[in-house]
Amino acid sequence: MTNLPKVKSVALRTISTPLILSAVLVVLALITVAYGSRPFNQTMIDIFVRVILVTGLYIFVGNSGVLSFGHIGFTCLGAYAAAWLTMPPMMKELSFPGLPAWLKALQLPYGPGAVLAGIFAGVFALIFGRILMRLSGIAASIATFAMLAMINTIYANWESVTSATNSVVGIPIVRTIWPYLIGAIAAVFIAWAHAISRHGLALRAARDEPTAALASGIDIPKVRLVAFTLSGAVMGLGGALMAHSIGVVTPDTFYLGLTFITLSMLVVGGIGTLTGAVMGVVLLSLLIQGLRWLERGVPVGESTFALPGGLQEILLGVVMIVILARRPSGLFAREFALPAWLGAGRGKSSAAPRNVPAGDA
Amino acid sequence: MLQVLFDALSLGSLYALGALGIALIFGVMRLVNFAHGDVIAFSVFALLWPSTDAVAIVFAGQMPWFLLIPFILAVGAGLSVLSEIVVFRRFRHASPATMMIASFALGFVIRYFLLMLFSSRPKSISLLPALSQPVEILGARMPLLQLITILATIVMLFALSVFVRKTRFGLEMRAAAENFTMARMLGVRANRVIMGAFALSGALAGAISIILGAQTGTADIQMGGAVMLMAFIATVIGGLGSLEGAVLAGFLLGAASVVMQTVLPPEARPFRDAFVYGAVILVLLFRPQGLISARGTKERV
Amino acid sequence: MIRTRLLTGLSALALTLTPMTGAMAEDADGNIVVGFATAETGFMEAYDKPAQDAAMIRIDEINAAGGLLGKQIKVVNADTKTDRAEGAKAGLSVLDAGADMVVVSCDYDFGAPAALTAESSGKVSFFLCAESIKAGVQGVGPHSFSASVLAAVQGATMAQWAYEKKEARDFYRLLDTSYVYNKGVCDGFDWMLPTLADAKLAGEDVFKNDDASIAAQISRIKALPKEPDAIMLCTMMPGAVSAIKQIRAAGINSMILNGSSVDGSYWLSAVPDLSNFYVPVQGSVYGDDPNPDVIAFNALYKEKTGGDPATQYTYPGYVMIDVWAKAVERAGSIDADAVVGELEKMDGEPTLFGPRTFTPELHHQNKARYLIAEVKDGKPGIVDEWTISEPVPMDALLK
Amino acid sequence: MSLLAVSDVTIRYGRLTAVREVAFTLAEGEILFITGPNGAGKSSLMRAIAGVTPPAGGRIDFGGTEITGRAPEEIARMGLSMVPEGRDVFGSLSIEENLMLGTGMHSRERGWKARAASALEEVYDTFPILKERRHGQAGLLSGGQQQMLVIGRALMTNPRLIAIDEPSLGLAPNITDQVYERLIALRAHRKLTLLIVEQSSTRAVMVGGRMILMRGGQVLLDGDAGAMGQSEALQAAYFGYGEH
Repeated sequence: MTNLPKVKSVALRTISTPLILSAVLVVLALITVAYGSRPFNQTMIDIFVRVILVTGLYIFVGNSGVLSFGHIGFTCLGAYAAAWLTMPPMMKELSFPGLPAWLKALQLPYGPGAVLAGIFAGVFALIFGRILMRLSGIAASIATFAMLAMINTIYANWESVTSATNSVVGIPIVRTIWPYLIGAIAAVFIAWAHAISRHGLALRAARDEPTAALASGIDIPKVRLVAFTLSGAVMGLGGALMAHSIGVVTPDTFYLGLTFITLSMLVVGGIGTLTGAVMGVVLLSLLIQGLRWLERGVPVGESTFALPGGLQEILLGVVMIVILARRPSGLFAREFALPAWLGAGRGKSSAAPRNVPAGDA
Repeated sequence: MLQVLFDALSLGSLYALGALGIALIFGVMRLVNFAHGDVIAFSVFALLWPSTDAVAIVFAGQMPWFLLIPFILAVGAGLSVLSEIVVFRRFRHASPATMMIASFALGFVIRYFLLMLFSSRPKSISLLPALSQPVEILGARMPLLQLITILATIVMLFALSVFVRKTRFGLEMRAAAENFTMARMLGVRANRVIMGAFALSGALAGAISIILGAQTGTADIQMGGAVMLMAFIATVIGGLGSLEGAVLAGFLLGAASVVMQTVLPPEARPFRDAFVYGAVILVLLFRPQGLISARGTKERV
Repeated sequence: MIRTRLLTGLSALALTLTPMTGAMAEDADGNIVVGFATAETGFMEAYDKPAQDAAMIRIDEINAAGGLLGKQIKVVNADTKTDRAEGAKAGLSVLDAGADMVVVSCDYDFGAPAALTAESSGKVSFFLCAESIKAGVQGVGPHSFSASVLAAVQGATMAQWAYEKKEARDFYRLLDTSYVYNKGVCDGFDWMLPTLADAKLAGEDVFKNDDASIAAQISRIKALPKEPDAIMLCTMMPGAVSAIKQIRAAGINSMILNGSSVDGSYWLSAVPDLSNFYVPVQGSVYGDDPNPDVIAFNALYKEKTGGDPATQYTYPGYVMIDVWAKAVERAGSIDADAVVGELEKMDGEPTLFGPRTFTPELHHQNKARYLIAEVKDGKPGIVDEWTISEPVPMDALLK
Repeated sequence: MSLLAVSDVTIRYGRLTAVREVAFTLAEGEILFITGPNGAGKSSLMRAIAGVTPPAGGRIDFGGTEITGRAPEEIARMGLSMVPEGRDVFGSLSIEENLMLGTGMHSRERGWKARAASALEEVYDTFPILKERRHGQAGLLSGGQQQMLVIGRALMTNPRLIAIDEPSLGLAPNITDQVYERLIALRAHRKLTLLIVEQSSTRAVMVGGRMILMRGGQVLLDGDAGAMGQSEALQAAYFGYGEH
């Protein structure tokens, strides 16, 4: 076997992508802290949670090319797991009488709670993945959608463990922005590490040329399962942080609405690239907030120019269609990477913001 | 027992019509049209004069039924063709994922357009009230509408299969569905075939909106959603692109849902949908290409 | 035992929610600020807006009469866009604008995020018309109230009224499992039924609000040996219309009882000449309310908004500002804890739409005077008035 | 006046140039073979002519009007009928339905029904095997039969030029003989121009007519098939001897 490309050098060559993306997130966080108003702070928290969700989705959909509708189901698992782990025992007695006694007595701080919730979702992703990963193409999309619908129906009716359609309340609310920033950066680096790992490369090979990949001995269901499980775990982590960002969860928060918004952000951003995932969230979220700000009324001269109510969603839909028509493979079809002369040297860089001195020579 | 059969048939016909609408478009364009549910809602609202106050001002809805039905079918077909010309024509060479998200975005635009015009409160309309008085068939009592739905669906399915089998346009559509480029090399006009498929699919959506409107008596923005989800699943189970498969799977899903509702013990009944979705996964595991796989759609190595 | 468990639960909840207690921020130029964090667009707009208009009427009345504690009431609002995440932001922005009291969405699920932000800033919050037990102490915190009546009271009222006034003996319970409000109504019914001598449950079933057809459920009702005297239907729009239509179309003519969610005449044209259908309401929108002040209010509402109130969910908005203003007058200040103290002293406080009672454990109504509206040949009208003999106990509410 | 004129056509897939400034003309009634090793750009050229992949540069004229970049259905309607590589048969349709598809473009003209019927009869005479199984599913035909079907289908469009891409692909030699024998008979019977991509140059030499040899996306030789038959130039071009 000729020597494998030393993993270190592959890592070195591609490290600039996650670094730049993390830098963008850090800059956003600094702006928020400087700007200081609480609603804007909450907006940024939502953006970071979305980054975790879309990056999680990218790990599977981006690398495997299989369009999964089911991943928001894992976000639901993560959110409720976080509720079970971090709510005060007294509240759990009221909302979740059916929980095992040791779990009701337990009350963890949100950090470890979120990580455990991610693992919990990852385990279920492994179980479901083992069954679903043999499928591919549209059959896989529908099977994952059926899984989402099944999780939603069970969580919306299992009175004693999820208090069904009742809102679950009492989840400790975390208003500071830093845990969400850490979560988002962690998700970006997990996605990057998986992408350049043995599994990631094999999976992308299977995505681009299934027959060639099979011929060269790649066990496609297995590498897909790895991505599916990891993606489920990250989505679970996202779900947990989402629960802590609002403090109240119901099953239908994690259903079709969130599924399509998350998928849309990934596709508009660029389905095949990590940059597409993160920047898709950032741009679309800023677009949404911009339209909402317009709707609330912008003082132009003395009169305020305001969009009529409800127009914001219509404009959002139209803008998404135009972007998809102009750039079918998404806005960021190529990764942010530092240009060759900085020694990171991997392919032409797209509009890489140079302001980041990510020294990695 | 007969009652369960009729219930299953009427629900199954709704899903079958929906699945057919999706399979037609997937056939010619490999596009799963998520905006289909919103075309249904739009066709019903087209009967009303746009107003946000609670009471619905029935505008076109007062027409006698022989004018009303063609009107709704035309509205559905019109909107569907319009969406093809304005939106989907630009996505001819896009990947299935991009087209799917574009169709979702289009559905989003239609839904919020309706929301702006009609506000979110469901509006009640008495659509073809004559259909709701009960009728007795072989011991099973049910509203006349249910019987009409089953008969109308069977007639429509028969008419459609004759159209697809016998007419030249149907032949061109089937050919385009199997191999789009080759069909064009024989002079088949791509845009005309695709617009035809969208028109037919829109008309089917109109048919569903008549049945749903008459059955529930309300025009609600999300009314298309639930039927569309099941129809979408039926299309895939039936074998994507195969029209017969979509119809068969539509009826099967309708029957499964009704049977589960009657068979399951009371405390398991709320989980009915979970069992139906579980069955969907099982079917896909054993026959990923669907019950009746349309020959052309399998990727050739 | 339940009391102690509940109180410790509250303190635990309060602890987790008050990372920063907001100072009693009165607006810079001295007037009192009410913040509306409600839905101006999206699905909930149709339910929030009427109640908000009613609240504005009461605010205008108070301002016209010299304001509160000598100060004018100023209003700030933020749109939750019928979205939970956006709800939290709306709550934060009205608080930043100096709101002393935060009014949140009608439905508990959409109102809770904003209410939680108000609670964590130590401000009083009011749900416009939420009827779930969580809309208050149990679901938000000690400073949160609901202006409406618990769903369970509606279920209990209809059961007892049908039993006493219509001699209904065997009931059939049909629950729509899609929304928590419906379960609330049926919980009240379940609590009341055993207390009614020789009344029995002929059967029960469930369905989903967006089911295209409930044919299977109807077949089961028709299979009963005797048509039930009354069907306790626990559902809401839009599925309610389809369910009622299908029940009557299948030839079942037993009395149908439902919660207030189907009040209003706007949907009746979908079920031509519907009869034997009863709904509890806090006030009548049909112009035949026994209390002339309500008719006057409806006229004032029509003048302000251009249309009669569509459903009785308009009225809680008016009651909310009414009781809150009284509490502020009595407390002599808008300090949250003082106002809460005054509110919790109210027992049978008279308001335009029936007496209101608040206690430290329950910032909601578990007993209220309801008007009974009957739909006869498609025409709605008030036929009776009823108050349940004893309030719905806490454990039935928290089931 | 040449029926088909290809001038300086260049075709690129991303950064790969498959065909570089190819030019040739084809007169009415002529038969032209395009031969050359695999990857010489033969099929890419045919797809460009049929309008499936528009060329990056150059121009194509058919019957005096430019067809570069026009939609395949318009080119087909002008009388240029393409039989692509791999015999795309509509498997889910019956044989007769496959054939009738070709007549769709003429459905506007008067009396097209009669002409279609006679064309159908003519195809059945040329390929009797198709008549026996006319209502059977086309997908069940053997390779040779499918080749006959697609040629018959192209004939049904009443074309002025038939372009066939690799008719002998995957067929046993005796089957290929039958196919060619029928093709020659057809051409004699009705004024038809043939453009055939054929990998084996010996086949082209046997049939006669003009031949073009392509390699690496360029035309190396263009002349009478018979004369070129033995010349070393053919071997040199084919196997790349003496390539500096």
